Amino acid sequence: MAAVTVLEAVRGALAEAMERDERVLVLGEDVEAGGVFRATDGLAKRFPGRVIDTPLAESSIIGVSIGLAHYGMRPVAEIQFADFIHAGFDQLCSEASRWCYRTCGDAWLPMVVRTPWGGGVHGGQHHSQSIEAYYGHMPGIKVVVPSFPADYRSLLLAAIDDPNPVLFLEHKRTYRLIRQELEGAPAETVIGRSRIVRRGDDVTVIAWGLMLHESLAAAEQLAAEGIGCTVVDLLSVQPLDRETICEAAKATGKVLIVHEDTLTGGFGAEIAATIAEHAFEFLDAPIRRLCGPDVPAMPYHHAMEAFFMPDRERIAAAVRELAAY
Amino acid sequence: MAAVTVLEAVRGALAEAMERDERVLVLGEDVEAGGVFRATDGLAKRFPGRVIDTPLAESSIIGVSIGLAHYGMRPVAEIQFADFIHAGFDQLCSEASRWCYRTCGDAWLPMVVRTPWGGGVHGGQHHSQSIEAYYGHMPGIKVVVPSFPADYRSLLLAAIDDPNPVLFLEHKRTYRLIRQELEGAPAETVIGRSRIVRRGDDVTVIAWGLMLHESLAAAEQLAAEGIGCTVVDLLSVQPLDRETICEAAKATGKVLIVHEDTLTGGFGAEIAATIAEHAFEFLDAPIRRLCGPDVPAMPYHHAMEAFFMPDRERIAAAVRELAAY
Amino acid sequence: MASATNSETAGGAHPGYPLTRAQLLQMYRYMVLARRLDERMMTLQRQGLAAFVIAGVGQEAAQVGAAMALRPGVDYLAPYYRDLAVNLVFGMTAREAMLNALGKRDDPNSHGRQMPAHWGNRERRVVTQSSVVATQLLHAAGIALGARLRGEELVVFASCGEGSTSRGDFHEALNFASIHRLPVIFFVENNGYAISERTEKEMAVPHVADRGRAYGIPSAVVDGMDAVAVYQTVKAAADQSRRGGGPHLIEAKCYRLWPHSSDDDDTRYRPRAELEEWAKKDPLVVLRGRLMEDGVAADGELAQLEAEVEEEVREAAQWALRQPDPAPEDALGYVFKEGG
Amino acid sequence: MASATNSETAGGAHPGYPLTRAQLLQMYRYMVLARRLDERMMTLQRQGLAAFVIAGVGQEAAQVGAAMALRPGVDYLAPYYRDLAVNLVFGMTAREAMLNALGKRDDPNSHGRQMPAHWGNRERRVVTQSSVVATQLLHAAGIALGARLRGEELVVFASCGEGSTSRGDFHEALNFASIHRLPVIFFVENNGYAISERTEKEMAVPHVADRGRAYGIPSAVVDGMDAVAVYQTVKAAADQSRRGGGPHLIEAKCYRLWPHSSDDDDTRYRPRAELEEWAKKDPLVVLRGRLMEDGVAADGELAQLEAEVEEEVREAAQWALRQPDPAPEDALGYVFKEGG
Ligand SMILES: Cc1ncc(C[n+]2csc(CCOP(=O)(O)OP(=O)(O)O)c2C)c(N)n1
Ligand SMILES: Cc1ncc(C[n+]2csc(CCOP(=O)(O)OP(=O)(O)O)c2C)c(N)n1
Ligand SMILES: [Mg+2]
Ligand SMILES: [Mg+2]
Repeated sequence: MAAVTVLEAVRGALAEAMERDERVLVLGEDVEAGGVFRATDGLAKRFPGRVIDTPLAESSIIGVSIGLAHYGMRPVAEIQFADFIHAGFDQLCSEASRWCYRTCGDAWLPMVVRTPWGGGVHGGQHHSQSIEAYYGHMPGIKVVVPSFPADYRSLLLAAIDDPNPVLFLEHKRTYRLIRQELEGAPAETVIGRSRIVRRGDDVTVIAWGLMLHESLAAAEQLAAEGIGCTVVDLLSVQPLDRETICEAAKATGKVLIVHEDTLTGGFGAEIAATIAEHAFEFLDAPIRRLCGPDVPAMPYHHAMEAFFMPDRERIAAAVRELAAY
Repeated sequence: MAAVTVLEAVRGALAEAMERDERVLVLGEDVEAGGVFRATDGLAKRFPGRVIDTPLAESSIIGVSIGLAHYGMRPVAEIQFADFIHAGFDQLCSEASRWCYRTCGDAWLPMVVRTPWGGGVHGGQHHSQSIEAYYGHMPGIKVVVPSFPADYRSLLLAAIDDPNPVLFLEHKRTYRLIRQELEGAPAETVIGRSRIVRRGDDVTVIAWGLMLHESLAAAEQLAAEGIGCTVVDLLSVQPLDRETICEAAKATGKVLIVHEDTLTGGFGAEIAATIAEHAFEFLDAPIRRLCGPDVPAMPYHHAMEAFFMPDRERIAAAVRELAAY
Repeated sequence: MASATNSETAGGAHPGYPLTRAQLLQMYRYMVLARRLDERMMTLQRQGLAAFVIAGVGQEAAQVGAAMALRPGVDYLAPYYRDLAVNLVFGMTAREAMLNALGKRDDPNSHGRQMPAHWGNRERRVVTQSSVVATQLLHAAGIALGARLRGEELVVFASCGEGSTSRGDFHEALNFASIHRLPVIFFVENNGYAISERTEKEMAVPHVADRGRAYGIPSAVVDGMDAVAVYQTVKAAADQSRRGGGPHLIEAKCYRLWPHSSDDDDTRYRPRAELEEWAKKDPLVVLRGRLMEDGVAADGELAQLEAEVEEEVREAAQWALRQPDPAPEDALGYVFKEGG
Repeated sequence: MASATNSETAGGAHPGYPLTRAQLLQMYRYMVLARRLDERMMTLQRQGLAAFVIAGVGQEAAQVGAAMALRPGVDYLAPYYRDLAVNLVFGMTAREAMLNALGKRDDPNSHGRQMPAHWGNRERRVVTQSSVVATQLLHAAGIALGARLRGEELVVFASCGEGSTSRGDFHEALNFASIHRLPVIFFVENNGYAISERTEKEMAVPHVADRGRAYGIPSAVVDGMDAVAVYQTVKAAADQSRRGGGPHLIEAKCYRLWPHSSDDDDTRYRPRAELEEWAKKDPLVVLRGRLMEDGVAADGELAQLEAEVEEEVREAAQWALRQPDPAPEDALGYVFKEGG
């Protein structure tokens, strides 16, 4: 079997889920024509009536999905860019996240919202955003952030099977950039676990999406310099795998958290706080965060975009500093 | 001068601002009749045409305020309950927060959004929410969370004078509960500063809103037991006063952060992460967070509501544990 | 009771009515039951035994008329907080209503987790809702789409107040439902106020029903103080809708005879004379009068029915007060559905 | 140039036209300028010199016709990404347009911080906008309310595509503006597609203009391929509106002759024959023909004008390419306004 891209893994998982469960349907803007990233290419033809173009209205994409899921379907909604999900914030926060809780389990919502997030594609302020901090703070909604194609496939299938709302975040810069042979690759099948993808003795790096790949590249480079990195692929924001995170932090006593999102109030804060509370005695250095700067959003021009986004060089530099601490 | 309540301080500041600046106007649901908490009582009569009832539509309350501010007015919008602001999330996040940044200062928005937040009034899942973690993660928007009437007054005036969007959070349980003589009381006039409101040697407690008052009550009780607390009134979420926070953390080496909002991804995480990075060498104990449990929202029944919300007893217990660490 | 909630007039309609005698009595009974429950809840609130009440007083005709035109067990409800009477028609008992009002552990709607009047019962096809107004209209569209895909013949009844039609979700729901010609009855109870704001502050058109024209949705205005008229209008629309006729928008003109909620002081904004004028059209009084006038029932029979309801409500309240409260730690649990 | 953008026909209208000869030539010039700029930008994109282009090709008549009916310096624009031509009428130069397309440091719109075609210029009264469609309609309502409160006579021109009218913010903006009778011209450029979705997927009514009926807003459909007709319609509405007539909704039926953007492959969803049919109605060709037929200008004069524009655009692109890029650390700064 040939290596597949992130995009192919997503597309394949959608087809697989639709094939095996009639209740699964796909809805969103332009999904019938295949979607702007082509994630739903071919599905409309293959599954007639089960791929539904919606009006240009995100609150309704999510609100209608809630109704579909409550009724017993398994909607997989696509929000064209993560940046446009915010009009559906209310439907997610006030409705979807509380559905099961507020009925004590009498009602529940097997629904998935997929959306491309992240920068690096000259998308400017409204096509580059990281949204995990906002939507990872809604108990009742699971938030998944895979990095490797095999996990994209297995976790998307798990998300569709899950009886709860799952926000499935797809890093758009990695869609065609990252490839993996699915066969034999480690693939998480349970939502809520992180994975240690590399072990080293000096510094622990925790990341997700494109930053995970940049972190791995930095780790490779650092290994040549004699600095060993433990790298954690977060995979899930909600539920948060505190155990794996703390285990990895304890292994080196020094932690660097990397994310594209802006620093203050970004999800890295939760990871740092978790470690500062539950692995405190093992720490040998301040917990460092390498993140986007505290500006409202990623700028368009590539020079500024590159300045905004952490990359392997800056990650390596931060690790070196920590290692020397 | 007699002591005034939080509500009276807010109402007074609104009148004061409208009196001294013709551009100031108030808009929101039911504000002409005085608002459901009576914060705008009497204003419609006193300032005809400048207190505007809006349709029941939060995105438009915020979107219209953006237009008003861009034009040169100084709108003070009221969102009836913080829980209902989410339909305006997009207007705040995608528009208001980026207005100045995306034009490199060519345009800006002198607007305020006031809203009552927090629990303890049997408001159930949609009249009790803490929203500072969501909206404190939007560089470009200032987020203010006072606790004492004098700060409510001075910071609301500062917010109205500010050329930037300010989200002004009013803890609804304290509206009539907390009183203060304004004269002689310390009053922060600059948005972005925290204040150490009590000094003690053993443990630092950081809180805001109702929890600040509960923390002070706990500190009082603990003092009698011989445990000294340094208590920080956060006052501002964005900008975050890292300096005062770290100074207070360093003073005792032990930190407890208290908030009503649910734990994971709550704003306490940012405070903990800040301390774990910038005051690490001074820490003598894990950084503790005492927060609402990770359930979607505060339940209605008073027994469950009380279980959800931290209070002086649980704060005292957490401080004792830290002190003994 | 169940048989009379069926919207078909199997036993033959009463002369001049689209309903049988039994159904007409049932209709009146539901309205009285809703009223007595609201009154009792407010008494409990004043006694400090309930924290909050939001009532449907003045809207019983609209609610019962509409609900009786539907098919409990088949059709879905996506109601709003004032719709106690709608829920009664769909099977909610007086005891359950009281459990809900008191936030008791065994309240089937939310087990004390939500404020009172936030309905929800999966088995009865009542969709759980939040306090955020108008969101449920989109859920209704989604359910209707699901039913269409599965080939189930039903309608979804989605209600809200006139103020709530100002929200974006109202637009998006009507737009979505009309594009897909979904079987949704959008039912707007126009009670003249959104808390303190009169309808003119919510829209520049005279009728909520005018809003339907933006979507090509057949829209009607009906006298919401007249239960029978509401029944007829909703019945016709629902019958069309369930057979593929697409969504309908129905505006029931009624009036909120009480303040917005137990927290509200309506004297701040509502002219006393206006209230008194409308009180004369109290839907219970109107229907009672008509039933007597048209020979459906005699005063004695109705008085008997009222006494029964009174007793039912008294008993339900007494019973509910003795039921267990949620335990503090019941705040935990059911964040996620297990298995599923 | 400025004088001709004035919407008054001081010098006397050309026979059969509501505009002077100079204005008609100006109208054509703006349309040609917009077209040539779009073409040049797309060339730069194909050469790898620009990252992204989203063009108004096919919508020039709608845009120029509408903008020339407004008063630059007085009226506000809350435009959307395709509205290059609207901005040209309001004073944007070819050079500025090129700076914007290239994300250059000195682009007055956003100095390279936003994607191209996200307009904004406070002095020219062009409201900064995001990529999120329809949000600007609410900003327009707010500006109009501000102007009303201050007693300034103006209109706010707020435009969007037909797909964008599906969003809640569209509803809330029209509702708000109609309640307060605000001077807003809601101008919808219906180009038949929202990326790949045809209008039928966005609404169940034949015309966007039908949506205005929900708000009691006077609404009109106009041939958006005919610049003069658009001018007339918008002029009449704007004149009414600025004098207290409340908002108007105008739908300009036009066509997107290009793919959605430089990232889009429209062959996946758009029938070639349809495109060819519409290409025959190219608004530039139509206006050029009419100007010649009606004796406004001869072929030579128009060819001369076209050559001038061609040269202007070529020069602007060359010039802009040489202008400085933002420095990496220009990503920082202006998060908050100081002083103010
Ligand atoms: C989104 C939202 N904003 C504000 C509120 C507060 N609120 C509760 S009821 C209400 C008025 C609703 O009026 P209407 O829709 O006419 O229904 P009615 O109460 O009159 O039946 C308001 C503003 C809310 N619940 N949800
Ligand atoms: C809220 C939001 N959702 C999705 C998008 C992605 N998007 C950009 S343009 C577009 C289509 C807009 O169609 P229309 O309003 O008809 O304008 P047109 O592009 O045809 O001029 C979409 C879906 C967006 N920009 N904003
Ligand atoms: Mg009402
Ligand atoms: Mg379009």
